[in-house]
Amino acid sequence: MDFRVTEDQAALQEGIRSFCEGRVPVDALGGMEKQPLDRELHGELAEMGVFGLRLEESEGGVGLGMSEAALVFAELGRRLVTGPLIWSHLAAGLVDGAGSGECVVTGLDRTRASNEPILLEYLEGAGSVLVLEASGVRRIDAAAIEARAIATPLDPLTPLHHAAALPEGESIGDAALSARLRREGAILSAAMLLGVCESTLELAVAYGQQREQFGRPIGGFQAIKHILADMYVRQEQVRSAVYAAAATADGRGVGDVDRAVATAKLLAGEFALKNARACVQVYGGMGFTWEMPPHYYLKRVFVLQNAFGSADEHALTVGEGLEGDAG
Amino acid sequence: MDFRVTEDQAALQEGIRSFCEGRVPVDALGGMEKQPLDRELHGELAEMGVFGLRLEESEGGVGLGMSEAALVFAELGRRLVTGPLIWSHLAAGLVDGAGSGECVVTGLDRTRASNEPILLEYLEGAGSVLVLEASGVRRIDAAAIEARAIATPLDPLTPLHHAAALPEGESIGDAALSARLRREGAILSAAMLLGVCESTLELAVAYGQQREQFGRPIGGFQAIKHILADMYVRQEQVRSAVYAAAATADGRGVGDVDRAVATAKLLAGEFALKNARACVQVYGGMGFTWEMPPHYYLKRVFVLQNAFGSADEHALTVGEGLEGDAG
Amino acid sequence: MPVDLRYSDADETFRKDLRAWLAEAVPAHGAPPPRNDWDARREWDSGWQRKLFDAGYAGVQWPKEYGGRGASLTEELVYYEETARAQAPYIGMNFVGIRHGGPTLIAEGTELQKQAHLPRILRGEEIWCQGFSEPQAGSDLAALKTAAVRDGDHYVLNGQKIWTSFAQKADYCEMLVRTDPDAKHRGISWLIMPMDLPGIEIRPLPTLLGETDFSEMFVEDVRVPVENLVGAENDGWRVTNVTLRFERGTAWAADIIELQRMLRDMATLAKHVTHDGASAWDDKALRREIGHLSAEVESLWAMVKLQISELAKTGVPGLGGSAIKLGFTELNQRIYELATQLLGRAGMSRSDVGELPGGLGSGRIVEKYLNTLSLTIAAGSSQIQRNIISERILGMPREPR
Amino acid sequence: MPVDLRYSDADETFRKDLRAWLAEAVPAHGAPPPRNDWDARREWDSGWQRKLFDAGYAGVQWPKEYGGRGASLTEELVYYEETARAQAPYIGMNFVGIRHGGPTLIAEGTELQKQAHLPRILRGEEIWCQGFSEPQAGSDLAALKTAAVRDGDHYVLNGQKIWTSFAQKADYCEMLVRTDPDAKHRGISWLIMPMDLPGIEIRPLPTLLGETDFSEMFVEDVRVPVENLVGAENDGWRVTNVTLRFERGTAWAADIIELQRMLRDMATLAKHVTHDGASAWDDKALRREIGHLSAEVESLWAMVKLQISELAKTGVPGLGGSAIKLGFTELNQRIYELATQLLGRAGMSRSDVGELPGGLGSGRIVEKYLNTLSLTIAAGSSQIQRNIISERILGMPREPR
Repeated sequence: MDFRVTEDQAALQEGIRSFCEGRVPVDALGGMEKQPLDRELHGELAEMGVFGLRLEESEGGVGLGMSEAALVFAELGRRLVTGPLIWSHLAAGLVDGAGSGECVVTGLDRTRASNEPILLEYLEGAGSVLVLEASGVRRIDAAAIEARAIATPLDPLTPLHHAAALPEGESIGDAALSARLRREGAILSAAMLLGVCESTLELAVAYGQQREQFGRPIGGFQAIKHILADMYVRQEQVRSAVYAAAATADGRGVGDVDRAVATAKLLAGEFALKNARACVQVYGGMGFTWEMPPHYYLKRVFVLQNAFGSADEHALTVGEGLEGDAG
Repeated sequence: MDFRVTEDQAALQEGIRSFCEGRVPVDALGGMEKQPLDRELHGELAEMGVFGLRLEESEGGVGLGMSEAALVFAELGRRLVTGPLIWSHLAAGLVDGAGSGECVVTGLDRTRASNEPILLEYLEGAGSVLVLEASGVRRIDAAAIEARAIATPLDPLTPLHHAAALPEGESIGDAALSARLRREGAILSAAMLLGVCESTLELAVAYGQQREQFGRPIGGFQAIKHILADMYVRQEQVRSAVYAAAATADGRGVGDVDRAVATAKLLAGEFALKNARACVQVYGGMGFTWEMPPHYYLKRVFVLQNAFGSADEHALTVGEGLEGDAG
Repeated sequence: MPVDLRYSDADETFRKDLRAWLAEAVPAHGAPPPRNDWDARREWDSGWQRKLFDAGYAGVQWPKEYGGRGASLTEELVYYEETARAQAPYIGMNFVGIRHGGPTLIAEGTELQKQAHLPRILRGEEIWCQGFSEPQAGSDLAALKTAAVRDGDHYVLNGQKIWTSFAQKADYCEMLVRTDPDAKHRGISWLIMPMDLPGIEIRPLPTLLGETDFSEMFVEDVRVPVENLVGAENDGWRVTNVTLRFERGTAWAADIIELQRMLRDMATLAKHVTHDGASAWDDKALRREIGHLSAEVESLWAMVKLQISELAKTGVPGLGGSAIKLGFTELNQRIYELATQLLGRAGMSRSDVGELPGGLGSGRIVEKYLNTLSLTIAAGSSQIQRNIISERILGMPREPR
Repeated sequence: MPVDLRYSDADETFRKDLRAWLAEAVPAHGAPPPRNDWDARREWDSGWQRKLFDAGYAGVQWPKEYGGRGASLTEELVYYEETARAQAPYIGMNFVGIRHGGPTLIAEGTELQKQAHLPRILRGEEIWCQGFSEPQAGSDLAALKTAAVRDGDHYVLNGQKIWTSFAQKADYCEMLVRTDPDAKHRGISWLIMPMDLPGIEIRPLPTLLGETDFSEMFVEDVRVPVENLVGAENDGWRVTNVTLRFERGTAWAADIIELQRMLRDMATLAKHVTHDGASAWDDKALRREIGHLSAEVESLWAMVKLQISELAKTGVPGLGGSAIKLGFTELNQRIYELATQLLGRAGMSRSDVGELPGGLGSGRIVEKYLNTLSLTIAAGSSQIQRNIISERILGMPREPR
């Protein structure tokens, strides 16, 4: 059993982290609003191996597993890096040019029937759209989709299009592939939510040390201390659950992979929302301004929470998993 | 609209309060454990009008309403007064001698089908048992029930008997009466839970002022302050909901009585539990001892919560009530 | 005379008339203008206020001599119920004047001040803004620094305010200033500052909704006539708190009613949203959860009524305002959070997407959720309210400073 | 070498052998004696410890030279998993010796102290109790007052302890005493106090369960030999914390596994409980709620593993112990509270009533719930843990004192 991040992994993580800090610093978030897809950034991420990370080296990839991908996506989430990153990563090896970043791929999870509107992230600039359905995976040319841009997406860094319907496209995989991609997408979105937990705690801690009221830093008051401590516990729960889900998906776990993934996605979504909300609260009035970063994280949580299965669905998966074990 | 406690009501409340403080002081709780029903106390309560409160004066009662009864039962809950008080109150006018205290009446709510065990409170010493069923109300001679005493009831002040089955008894009322008694029982148990909210907050406040750690009273730390503040808000929510339910049952409300009663019982049960738990936590280690009062309140909450409808049932009543209103 | 929640016959007559009037007036007033079209917003908000005034519904509880209705607190409650029911225009830019500045003048202003401002506020002719918070004085209002130095028959103001609402369009500002630099609470004064004086600079401060309802306000050598002082010099802290305390009883009434409506809307929404072929409302758990939230809203509504009964009888508001504020703002956040969760992916857009029944807008729900985040912060954060409850109501020792 | 949660072949061999042994040994050990029969309890607890020792399973991680198995941390984890799975006897009266006193001696004791106590603790021959808390030093342990004054080759102890577990039957007490009245943290020493010395008085302190596992302990002129000092004089605070920090990584492992089991039991219970003809498990909401709680338990279990991996590799435990303690104890309370709610009226009795499937006892569930209330208080309350996390891990300023 070895649950620690190894030196190699730490180096990978550090590489992505310093890239993000230089390329998309937190104080530049405002400038990235309502921008079309940043193709240059997408290319740089591809070069760093973000999309081809899990492809074999013979396919132009890096030959790593979900554990490493989770670490990388946590860093991307931590810095709110834009683009259909998870979909492009999932598409590597399935859609030509996805791994190398030449073809930007976005997607939609429609494995569960629902009457939700069809909303596509980063459709503009994308070449292909992956659609996961219970019966299999389809690929659609982005250009073939009739959709109107949403004027005010909740997350100003995630452009959205609304389509009344989707064209047929081509089938590129069966139900098993669809299930696997959905599982991997859930792990990666949970990883990005872990990044949100980390950055919101980081922000709240720094603000707590710096902001003074009643003659001392607000972080010295138990009211704030205890909010931060609860944020920390949640962050560590999410981290542990995400690492465990990724290891299990890599075949290096001890339990059921669906259960581990549902656990990670469920907790990551719920706790990232709580932590982002807590971060706004710690910032006080300033947390309610557009100028300060907390709101960007809160808004991104809604995007990630609504990807690859709802909280209710994942909770049910975990709960019903207990039944089989019983006795 | 007049939602304040009137002077007459305040006098009634004060009378019961000072009676309870003298007769069953909080530091005498230990001596009341595992005692059979205190007939003398029961008689004194009857004399104060606790049971006959809502009977007409011509029937030997006091001619008051649910609003007054709620105030009285809040005081009884506040001091953990023992005995099948709610049932004896409900039975006044239905079972001979209930109002005057000559016949002690206990009871059981079986309006909802379930496979819960049959547990009777204060069976020993009771003359009659009221049973509420969906179809009507039955009265059973207590002596006719075969039941074994529970050696360790959770609440050491509420003796319990377990019966495998109940004899038929006599029908004394129809479905409408059963529904009314259940509603009134729910209000009165909510009122007693309000009393628990009050006393646990009172205890926690006093302890917070007196107990010192780190060189000052623990009530000076925000961690404790904020627990107490949340207890206060919950207490006031319960108070308002209980008063509103009682007024509505008296025909002096503005909404649906079932909804108002479900609201009160639901919040009272949940918030009294939270407040009792918070009281234990504020007491710290001492809260975990038998010698200190908080645990008695916590345990009584379980008894009152499990009377006259579960939290789930009441929540559903309130939720489904919204549907009819919609549009 | 036992507890009675029913409204009096007079209240019910008032309700009937108001309801009939709203049924025509609300649709006639049309749709609100875009958020950042300030001229149109002022016109729309003021226009509605004027209509209320003309119909006799402005300042339900304000004295008749200043143009108010001079009615009872319960009539005010009926007013909130009926305007919420009719989805009448939000108080908007009239907020500070009607809910705060005006009541302060009624309680503490001179006859001249009352005459000059109250009727104009009621008629929608005067928009007020609030100059309380400062960058370094948020939760800790007593730390405010904006200085007012006496110079002949003027105060000369220098400093910076933040969270000044509708400053761009306001005519007057209720301004808290420091008149004694050596005192803390006892060195603060309450001034009426005309917004057209030289030296006032407004810099919009966009909220996380992207709107600019709030601003930073910089004052440099702004000369305010001494007669604009409300209450005594250095007594501004008390002046503010008296009003706040009176206000808190009913401050949240309109919002609580709105929340009751929202829960009914959520039932409608839940019937519309389907997953795997079943509607969300088919899920007993959701019905229970909404029921639970509804029970909490009902209890807060009852708390408001309890508070009002107390106030109506004794003239002294209870201390429960902080409890209502804390309870309401936290609950409000939980309810809208559930609503956005219920929207699922539709909640990712602030523009409406898909079709929702009964005129529900997914965008509106999401934006209301975002707005709930401000309420647990503004006007004393939840943390501050807990301190107040614990120290002032429960008697816990104060924080060592 | 990527993240790997799997156990090694050696771990799995250990598991197989242990599981086989437990399958026979657990039933053979019989049922536990009544709670307040102290002689029988000591015999039962010690007897089980002796059996563990004879089979080579006592002190899985303890050094071989003192009778331990000298195995790895992951084997210890396997030990917790398998003993929980087999519902092996609880550590009971051996708790302080095995989990706290022993590890402290291993880390800080002299060779003589180790030889004298460690093997006897492992064999169940020595029962230890803990003398840390005092009536005025609960959360604020540094305020402890029990004095130890040097007199020749003895310390003379005077003072009062509280929450001394199993004091009636203990042979030794790990005693924190004040050796320097003028210092705070730096004036405390750690002593091995034999419980048969004159001057020790034990007064049982019943818990809200009615049991007397804890006592107040009064010491009056108790003479403890100087060689019983562990670590340096006045260095007892550090001695205690070193052990606590090492302990915290795995302290809750057994309890978390137990909680996983409890959730499966709850699924069974939910299928049994019916309302209006449907089982509680038919209610999707309950399945989701239990799923949610289960996800939280799983994440805590993963945290324990992360902590252990860290410790195994670096030898230095992470700071996450407080987070696990806080997370676990709060979650534990929520889970048992849900279980008691599920019991409905059966939860009103501490004796079993009605029939529950799978050997579940309603009484046991209720009592476990009551016991959860102590865990958010003992060994640093949730409030204290939040302070520790905020100050020591996140670097927030300390409370002004």
